[in-house]
Amino acid sequence: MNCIIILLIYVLGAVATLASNSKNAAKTALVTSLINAVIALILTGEYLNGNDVSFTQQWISNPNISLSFVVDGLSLTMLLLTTLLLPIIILASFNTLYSKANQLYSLVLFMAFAMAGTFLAQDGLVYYIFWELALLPIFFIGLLWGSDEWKIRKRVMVTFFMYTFAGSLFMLAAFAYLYTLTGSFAWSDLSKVVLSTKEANYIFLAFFLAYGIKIPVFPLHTWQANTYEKSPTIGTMLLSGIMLKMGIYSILRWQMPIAGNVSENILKTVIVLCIVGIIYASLIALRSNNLKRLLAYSSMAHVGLVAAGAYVGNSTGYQGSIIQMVAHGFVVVGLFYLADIIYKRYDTYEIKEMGGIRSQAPKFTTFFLIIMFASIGLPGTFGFIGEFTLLFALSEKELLYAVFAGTSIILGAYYMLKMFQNAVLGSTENKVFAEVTTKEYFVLAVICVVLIGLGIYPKLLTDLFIQ
Amino acid sequence: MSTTILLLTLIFPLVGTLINGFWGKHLSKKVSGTIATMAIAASFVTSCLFFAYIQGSQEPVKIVLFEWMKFNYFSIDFGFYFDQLAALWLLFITGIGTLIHLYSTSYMSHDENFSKFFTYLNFFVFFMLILVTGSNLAMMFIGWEGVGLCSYLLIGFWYKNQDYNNAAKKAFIMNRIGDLGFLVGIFVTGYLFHTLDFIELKEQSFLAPTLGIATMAFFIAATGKSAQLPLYTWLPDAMAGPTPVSALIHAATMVTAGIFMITRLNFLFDLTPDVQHIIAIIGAATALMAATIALVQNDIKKVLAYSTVSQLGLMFLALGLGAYEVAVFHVITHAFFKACLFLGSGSVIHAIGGEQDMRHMGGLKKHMKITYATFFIATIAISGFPPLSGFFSKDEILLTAFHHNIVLWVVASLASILTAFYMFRLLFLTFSNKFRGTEEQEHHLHESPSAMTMPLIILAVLAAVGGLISIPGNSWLNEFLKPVIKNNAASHPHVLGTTEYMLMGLAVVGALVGLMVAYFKYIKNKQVPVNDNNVSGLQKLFANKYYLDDIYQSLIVHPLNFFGSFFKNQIDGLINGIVLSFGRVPSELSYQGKKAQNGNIGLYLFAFVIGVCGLLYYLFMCY
Amino acid sequence: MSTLIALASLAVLILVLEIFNLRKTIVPLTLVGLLVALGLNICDFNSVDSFYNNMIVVNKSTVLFNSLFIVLTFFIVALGQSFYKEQYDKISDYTSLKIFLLIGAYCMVSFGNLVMFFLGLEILSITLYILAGSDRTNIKSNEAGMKYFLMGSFASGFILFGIALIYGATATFDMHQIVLASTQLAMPKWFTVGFTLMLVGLLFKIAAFPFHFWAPDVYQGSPLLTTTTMSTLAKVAAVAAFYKLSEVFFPAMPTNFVNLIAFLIVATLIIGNVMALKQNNIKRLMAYSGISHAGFMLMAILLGKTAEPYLFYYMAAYAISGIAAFSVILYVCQDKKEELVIHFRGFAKHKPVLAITLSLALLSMAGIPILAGFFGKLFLFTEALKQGFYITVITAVITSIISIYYYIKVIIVMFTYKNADTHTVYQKNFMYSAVAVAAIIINLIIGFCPSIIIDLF
Amino acid sequence: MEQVLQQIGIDQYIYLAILLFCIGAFGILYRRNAIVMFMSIEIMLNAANLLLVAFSTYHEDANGQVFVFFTMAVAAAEVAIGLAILVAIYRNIGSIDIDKLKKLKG
Repeated sequence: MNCIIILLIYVLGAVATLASNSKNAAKTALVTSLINAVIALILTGEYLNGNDVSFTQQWISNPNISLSFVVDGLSLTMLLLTTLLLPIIILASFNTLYSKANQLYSLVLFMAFAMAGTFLAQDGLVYYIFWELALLPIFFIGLLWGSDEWKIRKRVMVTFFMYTFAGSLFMLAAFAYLYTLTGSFAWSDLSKVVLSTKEANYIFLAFFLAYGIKIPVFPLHTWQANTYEKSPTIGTMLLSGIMLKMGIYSILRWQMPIAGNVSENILKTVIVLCIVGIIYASLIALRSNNLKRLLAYSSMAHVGLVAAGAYVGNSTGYQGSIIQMVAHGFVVVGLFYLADIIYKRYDTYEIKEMGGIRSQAPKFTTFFLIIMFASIGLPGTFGFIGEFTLLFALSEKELLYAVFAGTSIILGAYYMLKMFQNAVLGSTENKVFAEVTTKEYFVLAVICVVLIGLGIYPKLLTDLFIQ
Repeated sequence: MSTTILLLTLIFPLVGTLINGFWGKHLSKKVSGTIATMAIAASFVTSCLFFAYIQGSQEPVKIVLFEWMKFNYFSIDFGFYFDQLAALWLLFITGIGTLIHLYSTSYMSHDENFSKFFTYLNFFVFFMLILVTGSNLAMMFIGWEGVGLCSYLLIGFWYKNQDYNNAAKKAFIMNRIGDLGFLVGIFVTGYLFHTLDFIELKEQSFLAPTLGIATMAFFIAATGKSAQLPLYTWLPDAMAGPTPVSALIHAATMVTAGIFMITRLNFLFDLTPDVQHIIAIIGAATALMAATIALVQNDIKKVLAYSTVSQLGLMFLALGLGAYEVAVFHVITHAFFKACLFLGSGSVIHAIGGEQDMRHMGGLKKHMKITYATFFIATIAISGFPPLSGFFSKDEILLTAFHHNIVLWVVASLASILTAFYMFRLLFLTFSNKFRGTEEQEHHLHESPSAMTMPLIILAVLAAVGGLISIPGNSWLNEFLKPVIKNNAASHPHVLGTTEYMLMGLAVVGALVGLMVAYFKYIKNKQVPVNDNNVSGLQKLFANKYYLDDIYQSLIVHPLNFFGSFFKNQIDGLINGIVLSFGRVPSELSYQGKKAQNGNIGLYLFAFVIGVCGLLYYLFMCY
Repeated sequence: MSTLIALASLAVLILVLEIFNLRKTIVPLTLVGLLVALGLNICDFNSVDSFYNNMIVVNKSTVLFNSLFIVLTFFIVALGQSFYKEQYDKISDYTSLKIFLLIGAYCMVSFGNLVMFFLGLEILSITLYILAGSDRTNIKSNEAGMKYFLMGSFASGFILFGIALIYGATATFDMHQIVLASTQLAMPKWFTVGFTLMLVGLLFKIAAFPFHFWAPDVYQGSPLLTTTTMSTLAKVAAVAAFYKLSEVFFPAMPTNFVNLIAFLIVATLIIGNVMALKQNNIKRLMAYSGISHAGFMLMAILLGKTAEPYLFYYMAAYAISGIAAFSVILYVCQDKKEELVIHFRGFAKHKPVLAITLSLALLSMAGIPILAGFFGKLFLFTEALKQGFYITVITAVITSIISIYYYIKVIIVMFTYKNADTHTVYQKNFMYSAVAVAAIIINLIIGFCPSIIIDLF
Repeated sequence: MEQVLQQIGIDQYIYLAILLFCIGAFGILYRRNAIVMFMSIEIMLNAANLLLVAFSTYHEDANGQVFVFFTMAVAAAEVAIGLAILVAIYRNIGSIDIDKLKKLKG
């Protein structure tokens, strides 16, 4: 079994989905994603057995670029996140009847293809190509299937597109510069390159522009809440669940190994920015009235922590960020799904207009509670393992970092519980909230099982990347 | 000792949770309640077995299930550690837990979410057991946060009332502040000693410069969970939950987690005397402050809540003085009488249909004999009259304080005198004189059913005789805990001298004074507390809880909200504006450029010639 | 050489066919003829040869450039089949003009002598003047023709004057001997002045700052197919000629010359991309986009011989995307008076394939992977960084970001369904669609496998 | 002829050519009548021609003079096209003032 199969299947699936009619598109996409989920699991098995599942093929001789897809602990974990989350996301979208579903799901699969490629590629340029490719589908998904008035949506999506694209072009320039030094784009060569501090600084900053925007890190975040709000739920899930992980993954894979000897001041500044972002986003989440925006800022706060951990650059930070990426992926998809379910019933994202759900839908409430508490890192959920490891990593670097970043567990609890109280609790006001359907139940149950299962026995996953 | 039996102790409540959680809706209330109660009872049985075992062999049991987390220089096990300390907590958690479950089957019988209540309650016990049996700090943290979760769920159990939800939220967040402390403590400890395991920590710990930060952080965690200054304000609000919850979680078990944790880590705290001093001072201050607030409270549960805070303060005082087993002793006796008091108040509230204001009670003695009797016993116990349990445990604290620092002793004694006063005030206002409620309420007054009175009786008995486990001079508890507590550095007045007897006498006299004042005020003069708005002076300060809540509101909550809005409305827009200006600048340039490109060929040619001149000038003149 | 002869014959043949009233066969026959010429051209791939006293030079790079020109002409002629439907009686003129244009382009890169270069340039220019003003009754076309003609001849004057000065310095028009002379003898100042004047003319032809002003106006006023030709074939040919000359002259220029060119590149990139932002006429937009691409290609020229494959790749990628884009623009604007961006509103709903084609073409120009334009830019950046042109690369990166905006704007308009003119019936047009799709497929192929072009060198 | 050249010097020819060229260029810049502009262009081209011929003699190389013929042919062709366009314009707007051509801008 070779890891490139996953990419091929995604492309084939995308084509098949495009070819199918609107009715069957979602099912085709689901089947494709499920096949890939299975394949990813098989690959994991093979990888653990020590089989080589990598793929390398010379592509362009001048400049030297090869199609190199290597599976290691990090990329495999990310691949698993992508492949396993995608069926959940697609299944979660069954709630909504999208027009031109075949195009939508085709784009979704194409985006999955690009994201999986980003995680697998070990050649800087191939990686960059996948990185950019992932941007196009989500742009169109947001643009064509998003909510709100066309004009506003267009402005939001264009800002998002321009912003992220702008950042990544600097990364391309950095790669081009690295190529002039090494004559290769291969990760194995680039990670060995010895840079002077000045060079490392510039390259670090170029990468940071790309990743900082994608993640997003304060103050490069302004696109995020708007984009999350205007995208259709499936787009929001893809964005927050998988796509922003590309940024953190890239820090771990590319930025820190290559530009690791960046000057301490820059590194510290970046970590401090991440931490400032945590508090900043948490406070905004506290004052958000729109559920989707609240979740967007909450996501930003969480990811800020992950980024801070990744930038610490020690092994604890490394594993912490991987763990939290997976945890956050499932949590945030769960949260947006919950928001979507509420939206389907109440037809609003305004928290003020919700309430009285608990008395009508205890199952829904239970799921809400579990996912919410996983989000704020309650021990026993996977979110805790991630936050714990990350905060520990920060404390290894500087205890004050951990203290300030740790305020997120307080503020996170504050805004989440506040939201929960206003959105779910309280009395009914003659609004009918139907209990979750079987499909919804299934999706939420899977997410909860993953979160709790991995929270209790994280080795199931962490063994992949911790030697 | 079979590990299976030990694990069963944990598993029973979990099974109870799961059964009630998944199928509770389909079960009848009776079955549901029985299952929950039986689960805890079964746990109690296994706890007893373990207690018997450890009493005999003295050998703690460590169970490691699997490796939970792994870092490059150490790993954290998913394991349990059953020792003497855990045994004590196991016993009274499951023991009192069983009683309160039993009580709840009756107390909650009219609630529509009956099974959910028991789900949460069982879940709480499960987490509490993890907290006390976890083999390392991280495991303890699971329980630590888990009980916080259940506390949140149970305080906000009547979720339709947003005030209750606010209280629940407040409890959780205040606890989280402490939890951050816990985490910081864990991090420093792990970083310093490369382990979080209690056994290894005990063996390997040494004094390091940053250890003080760790112990201070742990103490902050304890102030959160055990409701000490400055984080105690959630506990009185937590009375929003059903009364059995208050009894179990906010009096007997959860709030003692902080004491448990510090006792567990006594070897670390012993290394940092500065932090111990802080603990002692905070403990004493909390004890006095809460006691003064309790003087003027009119809500029956609020009085008990402040009383709890005050008593916990005394325990922390003991901890700060290094007298860990004294603190543990008071935890146990306090669990008995405070649970009894809460359940008693629950019985009262139950009887008058949910009324909690003492001003509308009175004269219940006639209607609720058992409740009154048990309540009376518990009140004497908490006020520190010999030979009931409270006397012994409180007196030991006072004695220890006296030997360390006379100021602390004075404060603590004052707090206990006040305790006697406000407890009797409570007793008299509730049970004596005439009923002050509505006629309809009076009509319904009745003694509670046996499922409620049974636990009351048992707890009252325990409150009465519980002091026997550590009577001065011959302390079984002290011996039992010896393996757990590394340093018995604190002086233990188990050899009684004149000073000790004098102090005991003073304490009793003090309690009597409290009683008499209350008697004269509320029985003889039949005073009824005035409305909150009409109080003045010191009373007003007390009634407003030293304005601590308001201070927090204006110093923390309001700024947070302000900054949240400020960031959301101003800063985010500003940043966005800066980002967009990167687009506006080219776009403005483009606009101006369009004007320049005016379609006039003369201009184009002119630019052409200028360009040529420029090129030539640069190349040939510009050397 | 045989290619040139074949092309010349083809052009004449087309005119002859008109005489024999075989108009229907003109376009197919021309296409076949072009294929033959392409074949002949490719046959010379490995030969190094010169003809007529080194008037025409054949080597690998000229063969490649010429092949590209022929391919582009092929597409343009094919598009002409539909475009000149209304005035089909003049098809022979238009078609033969395009072949002449190709001949000019051929001479511009294959010259071994400045005479040949000048002739090639003039053939190309004059043909374009005619084509630009070919819509006689349309005042805009007239204006475009006039503007282009006036400025073009003005530039020709500079080129000619430059050639004269160079001749004065070296006493020869032969490139080979000029190289020899410039490297061996101390040259009088006229030589560099002469080349600078030629440079001016060439910068004008590729529409680089500050000689770019004509481009938007002329592009806009010309008939659409002429715009297509200008922005693809003519631009690429001028760049190639520039490159050929630069090979010889750049080494002989003063040291601050590189800075000058770098400055011009930066300015061109900024002007092109910034000015494109606010355009609502697609032709103007493409004109400014073309200016910015001229900046990129100028960058490749600046980088010298090592960047030749990259220059060629960039040219190919740009021109092919241009063909694809303009085919779709032709399709959309067939019956429109003006080629406004709004006319594309909701186009994706009617013709998703063509809309996607245009999107891909524009994205390729913007430099989105995996399209050819991306590699073009990447190769350039890499090479430029290698040679230390940091500021140029950073400007290029920033302006690329700007460029995304106006490309994406057009794409979004196509996908705007709201308020879309649902009554618009787009006439079916096989040729436009076929050329568009074929061009975009070529773009994708060279995007997926840049090696097939890069490895040719 | 050579004598003349030696007497006057090649530099003078160059200056003359440049002068002519500049006259042509300024003519284009300042005149708005298309015909006059055409003439100016011709002056520019002829300046170049003069230079070519001068150099040709100076170097004793006939190539330069041959080039002049090419130039003349090209110039003729160019002007033919130019006039054709001009006629078209005149037909449409009845004027040959190029300042009236301002439709294309922005």
